[in-house]
Amino acid sequence: MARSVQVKTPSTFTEYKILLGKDLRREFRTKEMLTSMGIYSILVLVVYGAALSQSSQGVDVLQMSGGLLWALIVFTSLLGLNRSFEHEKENGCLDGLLLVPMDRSVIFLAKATSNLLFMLVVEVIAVPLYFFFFLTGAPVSDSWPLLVWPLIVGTIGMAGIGTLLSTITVNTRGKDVMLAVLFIPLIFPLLYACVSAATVVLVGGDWQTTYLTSLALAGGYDVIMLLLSWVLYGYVISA
Amino acid sequence: MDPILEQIYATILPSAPYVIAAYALMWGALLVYVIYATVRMKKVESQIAVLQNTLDKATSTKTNSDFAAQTQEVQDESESIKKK
Amino acid sequence: MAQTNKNRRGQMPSRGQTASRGQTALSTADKIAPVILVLGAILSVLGFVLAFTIAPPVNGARVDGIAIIGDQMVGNQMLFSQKIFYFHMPVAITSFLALGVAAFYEIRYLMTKDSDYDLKAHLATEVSLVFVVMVMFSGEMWERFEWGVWWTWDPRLTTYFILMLLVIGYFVLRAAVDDPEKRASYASVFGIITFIDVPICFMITRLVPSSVHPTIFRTDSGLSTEMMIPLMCAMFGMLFISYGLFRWRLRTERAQEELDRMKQTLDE
Amino acid sequence: MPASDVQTDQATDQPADQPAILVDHVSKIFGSRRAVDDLSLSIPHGAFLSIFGPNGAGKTTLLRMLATLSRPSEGRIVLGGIDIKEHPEQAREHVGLISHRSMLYDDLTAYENLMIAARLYGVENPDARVRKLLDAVELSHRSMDVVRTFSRGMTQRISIARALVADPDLVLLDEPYSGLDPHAVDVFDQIIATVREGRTFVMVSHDMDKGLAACSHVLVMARGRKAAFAKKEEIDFDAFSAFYKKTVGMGVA
Repeated sequence: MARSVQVKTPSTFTEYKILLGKDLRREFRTKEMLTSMGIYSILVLVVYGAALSQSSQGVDVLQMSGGLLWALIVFTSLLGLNRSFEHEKENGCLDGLLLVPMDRSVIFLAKATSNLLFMLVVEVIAVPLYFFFFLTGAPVSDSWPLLVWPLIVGTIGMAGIGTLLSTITVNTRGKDVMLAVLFIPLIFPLLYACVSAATVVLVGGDWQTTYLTSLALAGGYDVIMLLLSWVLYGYVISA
Repeated sequence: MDPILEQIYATILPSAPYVIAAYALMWGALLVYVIYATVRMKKVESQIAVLQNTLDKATSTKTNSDFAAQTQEVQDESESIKKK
Repeated sequence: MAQTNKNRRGQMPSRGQTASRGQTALSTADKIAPVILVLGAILSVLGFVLAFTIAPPVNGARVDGIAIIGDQMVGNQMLFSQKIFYFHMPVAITSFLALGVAAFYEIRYLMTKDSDYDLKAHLATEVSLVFVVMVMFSGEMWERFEWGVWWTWDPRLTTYFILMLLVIGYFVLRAAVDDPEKRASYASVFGIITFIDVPICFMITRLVPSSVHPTIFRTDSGLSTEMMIPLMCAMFGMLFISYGLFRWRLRTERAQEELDRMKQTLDE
Repeated sequence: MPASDVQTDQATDQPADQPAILVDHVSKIFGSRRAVDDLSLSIPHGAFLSIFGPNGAGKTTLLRMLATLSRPSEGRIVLGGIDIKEHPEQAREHVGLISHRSMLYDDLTAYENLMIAARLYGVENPDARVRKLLDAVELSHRSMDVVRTFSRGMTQRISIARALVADPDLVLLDEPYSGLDPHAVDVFDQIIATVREGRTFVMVSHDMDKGLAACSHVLVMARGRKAAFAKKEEIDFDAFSAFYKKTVGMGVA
């Protein structure tokens, strides 16, 4: 029987745009992820405040800033990643996506990009706030704007690995704890490199060599892990 | 003991407990795993025994064959739901 | 067991042992497994003994003088704690090898979806966890004496701590998923990622220049022959033990699976 | 109709006499449990198969395999000449699934939901197609409202529109009536009737009268196995309802 509808399978890039558009429109309408992550990061800063304000002047906050910043980013993104797949599972929308004749790794790419964007937006809010709260008096070296690069490279890695793991943990019991249990050990090397890059840029001195090696290592981690996630994603989502 | 000799051996005594502890813990971990493996094996063997005597009991009281008959019945029944 | 009905294929799954009246037909690998296990035990005990007898102590810090011991001129402290090395390295290599074997089975599972590979991967990871714990113990004791403090974020120790957390995460994940097919796929994917992540962690913790920890590549070159003998004994001993344990666990778990299948058919 | 001698070799002849659905000795094994056990089935084009059976009989598992959402552990499934193990994506172009879960995004409007599906399937000028579908399910007046505000019946109608967006040859229904009030059930049946022509349907349901009314073939499953399979005209209804109660009894034991 003649088909009343002509169908031309769209290119992968169009599928990617459609799925990304869906996530962004949905977030733009509900703003559920951004508000929860934004507020959560401010709460973490409050906890830092309690921790650091009591310390004597001897404690050099600047030295710890790289680490504290990344701790804030890791835990905030954990919260966001957990919720990223919740609404997909609500009405079985994931089955709906699986029914569409397309390469399923596109779902990974679209979801990783949307997570990345949300995490970057939250960082744009949280990092300046961190400077405002803790580094007003500190002798921050003038190379601090270079902090942007480790932030970007690190967030890309976390978004990629996080999306893959959240696809796994959304179907397990104890979802959010499970994501943290799997995510943090896996992301440790990236974290280690990014913290070192961030610290050395904030503290100053001859930061070039350390900064560049750490950034290169973090970049290498991203490439390997994102490729691996892209390849393995098909097995995870259709399990 | 001449002082130099003393220095040469200076590290041996204090480090002894750590070396002993290291090896003890290593062999201990292996031992725990071996015990775990035997416990699992014993569990399987006991289940085999339990299954064994249910099987022997079963063959004597023919519960198995009732099941076969029941499913056979279902098979012929599927023909009978059609119009005679 | 009576054939239940005509179109019900009663044939047991072909791979592995076909259980006939409780006596499993042993494949050759399972026959030699106990032999290898015993051989491994002997070798490691031999390595243990040799490590403390024929292996010369490693020279520690310089001493301000020379002393004659036996027929040798000795000018350094004798580092006794180095004796842990003879088991630390073999155990470390075995743990990583076991993880590699697990990763291989996981890839095989993803390609074939045959649950037997998933079982093998699960058990290989179990063996790997045992050896990672052993590495942590020995590494901890060695660091404790050498650095004088219970924990340092030293690259080697940190890498193995992360490896242990990842392997524990593997088992936590397996426990949290009920559907066998999902559990196998998720565990396999996580196992493969772990296997790739560990060398990266190994590299990054060393290459990232950090003032606190000098990046030491413990090459341990210059092992004299007397040192090599106990090391090799311990090495092969540990490898054989790990293989023997793996096969033993595999036989047990396969029998367990057969039992579950039998109980399943009996319930119907 | 003899169950097991389904000819399985002719794979490439033209779709005309090729069965819409060919299930050939399919099993689905979860660990030690055989959810679907050595099932063989052949459904011609345009048929409406109703699948009955107690809970846990493997009905939904079979349906998910037909929808290419899960892979059979053993055996082969061929949809309109396409083996779903070799070319799953090609098979998916011809399958639509309507289940009690709407597969719609609550926070997006009906129009947006359908547009996403239409563009993903690559439908030519999707806007026209979506508007036509919204008229067919009589919800064009609500197309700009968020699905969260819809009643269960209205959501189900949008779900039908979503499943039919790419004009599939095979439509699968998984307990579509659950949670619908009588009026919504009638509207649902009307819409299905309008799109019935030229398509093959498979419905899983507990509702025996509804299932029997619409179907052309009946399959009863118990414990993953085929308990009965017959064309509707051949069925003697009283014998069938007695048989159904018995298999439901046996299945649940």
